[in-house]
Parts: sequence; structure tokens; C-alpha cells
Amino acid sequence: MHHVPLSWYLILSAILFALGIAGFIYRKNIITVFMSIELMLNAVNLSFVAFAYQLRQVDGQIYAFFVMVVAAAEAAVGLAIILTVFKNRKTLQIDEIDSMKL
Amino acid sequence: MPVFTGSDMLTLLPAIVMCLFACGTLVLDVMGRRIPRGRRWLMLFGLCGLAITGVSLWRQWSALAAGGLSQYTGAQGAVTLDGLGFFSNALVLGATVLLFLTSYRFLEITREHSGEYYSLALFAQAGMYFMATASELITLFLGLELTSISFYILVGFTRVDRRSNEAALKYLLLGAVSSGFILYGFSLLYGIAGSTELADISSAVSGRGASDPFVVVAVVTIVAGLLFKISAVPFHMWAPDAYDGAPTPVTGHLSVASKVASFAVILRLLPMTLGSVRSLWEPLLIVAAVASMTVGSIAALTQHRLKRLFAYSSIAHAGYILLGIIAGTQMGLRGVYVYLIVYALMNLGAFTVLTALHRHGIAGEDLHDLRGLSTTRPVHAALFVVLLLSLAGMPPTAGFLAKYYIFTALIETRHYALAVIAAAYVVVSLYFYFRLVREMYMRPAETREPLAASLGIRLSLYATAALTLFIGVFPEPVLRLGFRISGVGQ
Amino acid sequence: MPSGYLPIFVFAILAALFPVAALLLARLVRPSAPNAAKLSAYECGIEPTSQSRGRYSVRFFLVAMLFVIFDVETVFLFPWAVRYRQLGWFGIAEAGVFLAFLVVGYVWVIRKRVLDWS
Amino acid sequence: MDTILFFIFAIIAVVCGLNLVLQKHPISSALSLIGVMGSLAVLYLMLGAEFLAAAQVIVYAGAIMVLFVFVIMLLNAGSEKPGGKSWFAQIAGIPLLLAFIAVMGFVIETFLPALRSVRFGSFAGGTAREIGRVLFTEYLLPFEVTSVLILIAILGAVVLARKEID
Repeated sequence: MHHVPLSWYLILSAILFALGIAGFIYRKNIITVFMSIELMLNAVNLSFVAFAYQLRQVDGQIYAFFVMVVAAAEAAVGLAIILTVFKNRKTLQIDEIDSMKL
Repeated sequence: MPVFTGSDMLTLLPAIVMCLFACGTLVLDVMGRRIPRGRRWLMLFGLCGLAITGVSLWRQWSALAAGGLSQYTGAQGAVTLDGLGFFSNALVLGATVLLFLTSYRFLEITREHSGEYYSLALFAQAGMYFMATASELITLFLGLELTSISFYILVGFTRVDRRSNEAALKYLLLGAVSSGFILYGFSLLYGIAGSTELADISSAVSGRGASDPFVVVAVVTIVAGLLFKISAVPFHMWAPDAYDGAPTPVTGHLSVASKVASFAVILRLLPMTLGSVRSLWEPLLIVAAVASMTVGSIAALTQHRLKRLFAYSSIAHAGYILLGIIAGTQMGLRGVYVYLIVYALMNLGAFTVLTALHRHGIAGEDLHDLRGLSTTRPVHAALFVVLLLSLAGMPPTAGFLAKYYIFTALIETRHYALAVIAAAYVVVSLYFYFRLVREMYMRPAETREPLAASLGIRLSLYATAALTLFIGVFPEPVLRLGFRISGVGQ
Repeated sequence: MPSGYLPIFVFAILAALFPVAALLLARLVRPSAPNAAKLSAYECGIEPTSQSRGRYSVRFFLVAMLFVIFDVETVFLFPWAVRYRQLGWFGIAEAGVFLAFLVVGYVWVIRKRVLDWS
Repeated sequence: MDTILFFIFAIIAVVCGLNLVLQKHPISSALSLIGVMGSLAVLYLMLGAEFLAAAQVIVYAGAIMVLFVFVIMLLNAGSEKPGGKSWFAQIAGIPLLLAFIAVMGFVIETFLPALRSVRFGSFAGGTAREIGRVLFTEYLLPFEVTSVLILIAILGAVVLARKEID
């Protein structure tokens, strides 16, 4: 085997996506949960770029750019929200943030 | 070199107006600190922007009608003007107008009044414009994110309120994950079709058929993400918390505008684009619809916080609207449109009442805050009863009509089991809406503090309640208009 | 492999090797005589009075956030810059609209005194 | 050569991704995420997306992750406390995820037969010049929408985080 088939890239993307989901489900520090979401978006970007290679188009790469901007905007807003939550509650444990549970 | 033509301009005009006025509000806010009663001007400036947006939407519609076109695609194939888009945008526009009218007093009381609020609402509306009109996945996704991110901020807008922070956090974390799922599905669709244009995707997917596992994965991830956006079970966990913690006018807006726009996305993606693989997504929607009606109606029975109760009620309503998509016929589609109009009216009206309950020193978010409303504010109480009857689907209100369309469509398409289940939950929902009426009419008042009142709140309450009754009694004119805008025929 | 990347590849390997080699070499050559006085802050300013991991002001976050935002913006302007001759006036208008939104944001941030440190 | 590079960086990405999920301290998770992003940048380069690879390093690793690390330091976040997750997540989670990966692997291997094999340098469409050509003609609208998105992010971060200043 001399060259890597593109499908391996797509499988890598699926693995990273699944790891992101796992982090989202299992981690309890809000910041880590949020980083897991970033991992999911990165996985999506890899599959966009892989498809762009397959199709010999630059378009898929441009989609990855847009996803990057969305991730940046989401991170800026999300971290600001995390700051306010921390200020009011002094914790980052997701299961301790439950003042709305009945 | 392709150039930006006049017709491109026309397709984007409402969004451009919204963004310009949103920026204008920001500039006015920081530059006009010294203007006396400047905050009132902020709201009026925003309303002015909404009026111009309305005019530009109407210009688009009449230009399309003058050309005898049913749809027009512009801006390098990114945006399509059609009935669905006009319908959703008109409804969202109305919801934003009511948001502005009801927010003023609320923001004064919570001391959070600033231009950012109106600006973000306008940006969210621009996002919803793209959600409703995008004919290409990337524009659709950016519209979705524009809306979501604006709403994350609006939900957390009352920073000192711990509930508001937490609501924003939960909404953000779950919203971001659902965006990730939708995006993963989009990347697979791009791989299948080699393009993000919905038309290309439609033909590529129908070429591969419903048995292609690639299509299956793409459809499942996209449907899961979209069900989250309309807060259908099993992706509803965020809704009660986000609704409860958000500032009340924002909750109303979130439950109406973002849901209407998300349904527009669902209609465009599922029946219109992925219609050829209906057998894939229909079962998913059936499960989600039944589960939403069940969880929404039953969980609402035990809630004592008003906004949580309405969160569960709106989860149940999402289930009913999904039924119309499941039926899939012309009748079902009309049912979806009628239901969306009526749902918008009655929910906005109900949240106006909840907004008025929020006074100095009284959060007004609990069931017992309604006590004695019939004696302290008989008019408010009576109108609230009308809205509640409509939410429960009782004649002679508009809610009955909406459910009537859905049930007729279900029976036409022989979905008898679904119709029976839906009817059973109408009975359940009667009970939890009745609890509100009981608090208002059968319990003595706990406080004499008058309700928060302003011209805007009164206007929006009277308008929504009156329209709810009017549509229930004389459905013809409004429905005819709705069908004409959305282009589903008579 | 395109030849243009060969120098980069070599450079990357060198960059990875250098710190490893430098640390190893230093360990081999230097004498080792541990002494408690060597660990004190001698002629290095005042003794620290609080933990170095104290919490910072939120202003640092806001500045970092603005950096992210403008960083993203630069990434978009780069492809515009290498093609702006071909894009002509139309391209300038495009970038102008893009920048106009950010200028509004920037003006707003300044007028809101977010960047005031006094 | 291509195969070796792919495996080196794919393994780095997966190990760092696993580490992100397994580490108890957020700062270790953040550093692992930077590792994932860096190795993805190399993979992008091999897929012919050279400008994107640069942007990945500049934006993701260089800016977004800086923000994350900054917030972790700002809040002086400690390690996570262990605690019970719901029984469903405990029991069903990992098998479900493995099943997802297996299904995706099977689907990708079986149903996309006409995939190319990746050769570094065989597709050079991802230069800044080429991106500029397509981005500023075909993706005009999304490009402008992006700037609105950035403006909202500025607004949001300031609105939400500024309370301490007033």
C-alpha cells in the first residue's frame, strides 16, 4: 500500500467526532465540555476538506473556513457565558449548576 | 466577474435593512447618551427598522407576483424567495415587533436597558431571514448560527440573575452540540452531492435512494439537530431551563420566532429537499411527535413555574406541528402553516401576560403569582383565558381551528393511531391550562401591586387575544392571506 | 511531495530536534551540585506575596476575545489581499462592507469604555 | 512517505483526542486539543488545503485555544471532581460510541467505492489565491454574513462579561 485512501481520513473524522460526543457526555467541567464541542467541529472540518479533495473543489475548504469563524464566535460568547456563571456560582462542575431543578 | 445585481439586492434587502438598523441601534446607543429619554428612541428606532423591513418584504413579494414567479433565486444561488420564506419572515417580523413592544417596560424594571438588546434581536431576525430563505447549506448554517448565537446572548442578558446565566449556559452547550450534528450531516450531504445547493442535493439523494447508508447517516444526524432546534423530544432537555431562566419577553420570542424559523428549515430540508427519502425521516418524526406530545403534556401537569409550564406546553405544540409534516399532504402543509400562525399569536399573547406579571420586586414567575388576577385585573384575566382556551385547542378560538386542520390531514392520510393519540393529549392539556384559570379565578389575590403596564404591553395583549378570537370565529380572511403568502393555494 | 515543502519539513524536524539535543547536551556537560540557596529569588525583584495563580481581571479576557475576533478577520482579508487586483473595485466594496461591520463593533467597544484601564 | 505522515498525525490526533476526554484537569485537555488541531493542520496540508492549514494554526491553535487557556487561568479552574453520571450513560455510552465508529467505518469503506487515494501535492487548489477567487465571487453572501457573526460575537462577549466593570 503506497498511498493512503481518502476513506481513512473520513474514518479519522468520524473517530474524532465520536470522541467529541464522548467528551460532551462524560466530562463534567464546563470548559472541557465546551472543548469537546470544538473537537466535534474540527472533525466536521476534516471531512469537509477530505470531500473537497475527492471532488477536486476548493469549496469544501471554504466551508471549513466558515465553520472556523462560527467556532470562534461561539467560543467568544460561550466563554463569556461561562465567566458569568462562574462569577455567580463559583463552580465549573456541570452537575452543580442546577438551581433550576425542581 | 459576477457582479452584484439589482435583483440580488432585492433578494437580500430585508436582511440588509435589519443589519443596518441593528448597527444603527448600537451607534445610537453609544453616541446618543445625552439625548433625553434616549432609551425610548432606541426602541422607536428599532421599530422603525422593523417597519422598513416589512415594507421591503412586501416589495419582494409584489415584485415576485408582478413577474408571475412562484420563486426566485438570487445572490449566487444562496437565497431563494418563495412562499415558505415569505410566510416565515412575516411571522418572525410580527413576533419581533411584539418583542420590542413588550420589552421596554421589562428592561426598565430589570435595569438592563441598552441598545444591545434591540440590536441583538434585529441580528437574530436577520439570521432567521437566512434560515427561512437559504437555498444552500452554508448560508443556511450561517443563518442558523447567527440566530442561535444572538439568542444565547439574549437568554443570558440579565447577567446578575443566576437563572439567566445558567439558562444561557445550557442553551449554549446543547445548541452548539446540535449545530455540530447538523454540520456533520451537511458535510456528508456535500460529499454525496458535490455541492451545497439544495437542488443538487435533492437530485443526488434521490439518485442514491433511501437504502444508501451514507444518506441514512446524513439524514439521521440532520434530523436530530433540527429536532433540537424545535425542542422536540428527545432533544428537549434544554427548553424548560432556557425558557425558565431567560428574560420573559425573550422566552416568548424564543418560543415563537426561533421555532417558526426552525420549522421553515425543516420544511425546506425534509419534504422539499429530501422528499425522495421520506421513508427515512418520517418514522423519526413520528417518534419525535408522539414523544413530544406525551412528555410535553404530562410534564406540564406538575409544573408550578409558569415559564417551565409554557416550555412543556410548547414542546407539546411542536409535536402537533410535526404531525402536519408527517401527514405530508396539501392539507397537512396547510395545517402546519395555520398552526404556526395560531401558535405564534397565542404564545406571544400568553408571554405578554407573563411579562406584565414581572413587577418591581416581584418576579411573577410562579403559578401563585396569578392568584386573584380576575379581581385585580379582570380584563387581563379574561384575555388570558381566551389565549389559554386557544392553547388548549377549544372552540371558538383559533387554537381549535389549527388542531382541526392537523386532525383532518391525519385522518385523510389514514394516520388514525396518531390522531387518537393527539386527541388524547388535547384532553390532558385542558387540565394543565385549567390550573392557570383556577389560580386566577378561584384564589384570592396575594398582592395589590399593580401589573407592569405600558402601551406596548397593552397593545400586544389586545392584538393577540383579539386576533385569536377573530380567527376562531371568522377564519376566512386571515387564513386566505396566510395561504396566499405561503403559496399553498386555497 | 511538492519540493516547496521540503525546506519546511527539514525545518520542522530541526525545530523538534534542537531543544531535545540542547537539553541532553547541557545535562551531559554541566556539573550538578544542588543547593537550597540556588532556588531562592536572589536579585530577582521582590519576593512574591501571593500565589501566582490568582485570578485576573476580566478585562484581560475581553482583550483576548477581541484578539480572536480580529485574528479571524485577518484570515479572511489575506486571500482578498493576494487577489485584490483581479477583484477590482467590486472586491474593495466587498471588503469595505466586511470591515464596516467590524468598525461599528470596534467603535461601540471603544465608546463603551471596554478598553479603558483606568 | 504519505502513509507514514498520515499515520503519525492521525495517531497523534486520536491520542490527543482521547486525552482530551480522559484528562481530569481542563488545562491538560486544552493542551491535548491544541495537539489535535496541530495534527489536523498537517493533514489539511496533505489534502491540498495549504491556506486552511495555516488558518487552522493561526485561528484555532493560535487564537481560540489561547482564549480557552486564558479563561481556564482566569477562573483558576481546578480538577474535576469525580461523580456519578446517569446509569444509562455509564452502561450504554461507550459501546454506542464504538458502534457509531464501526458503522461509520463500514459505511465509508463500503459505500464510497470511487474514493481517490491521497497523494501529497496532487491537488493544489487550496492556495490563498484560489481561495480568494472562489470566496469573493461565489461565496459573497456567506462572507458578508460572517462579518455580522463576528460583530455579534464582540457584542455578546462584552455584554455578558462586562458586569464587573460597571
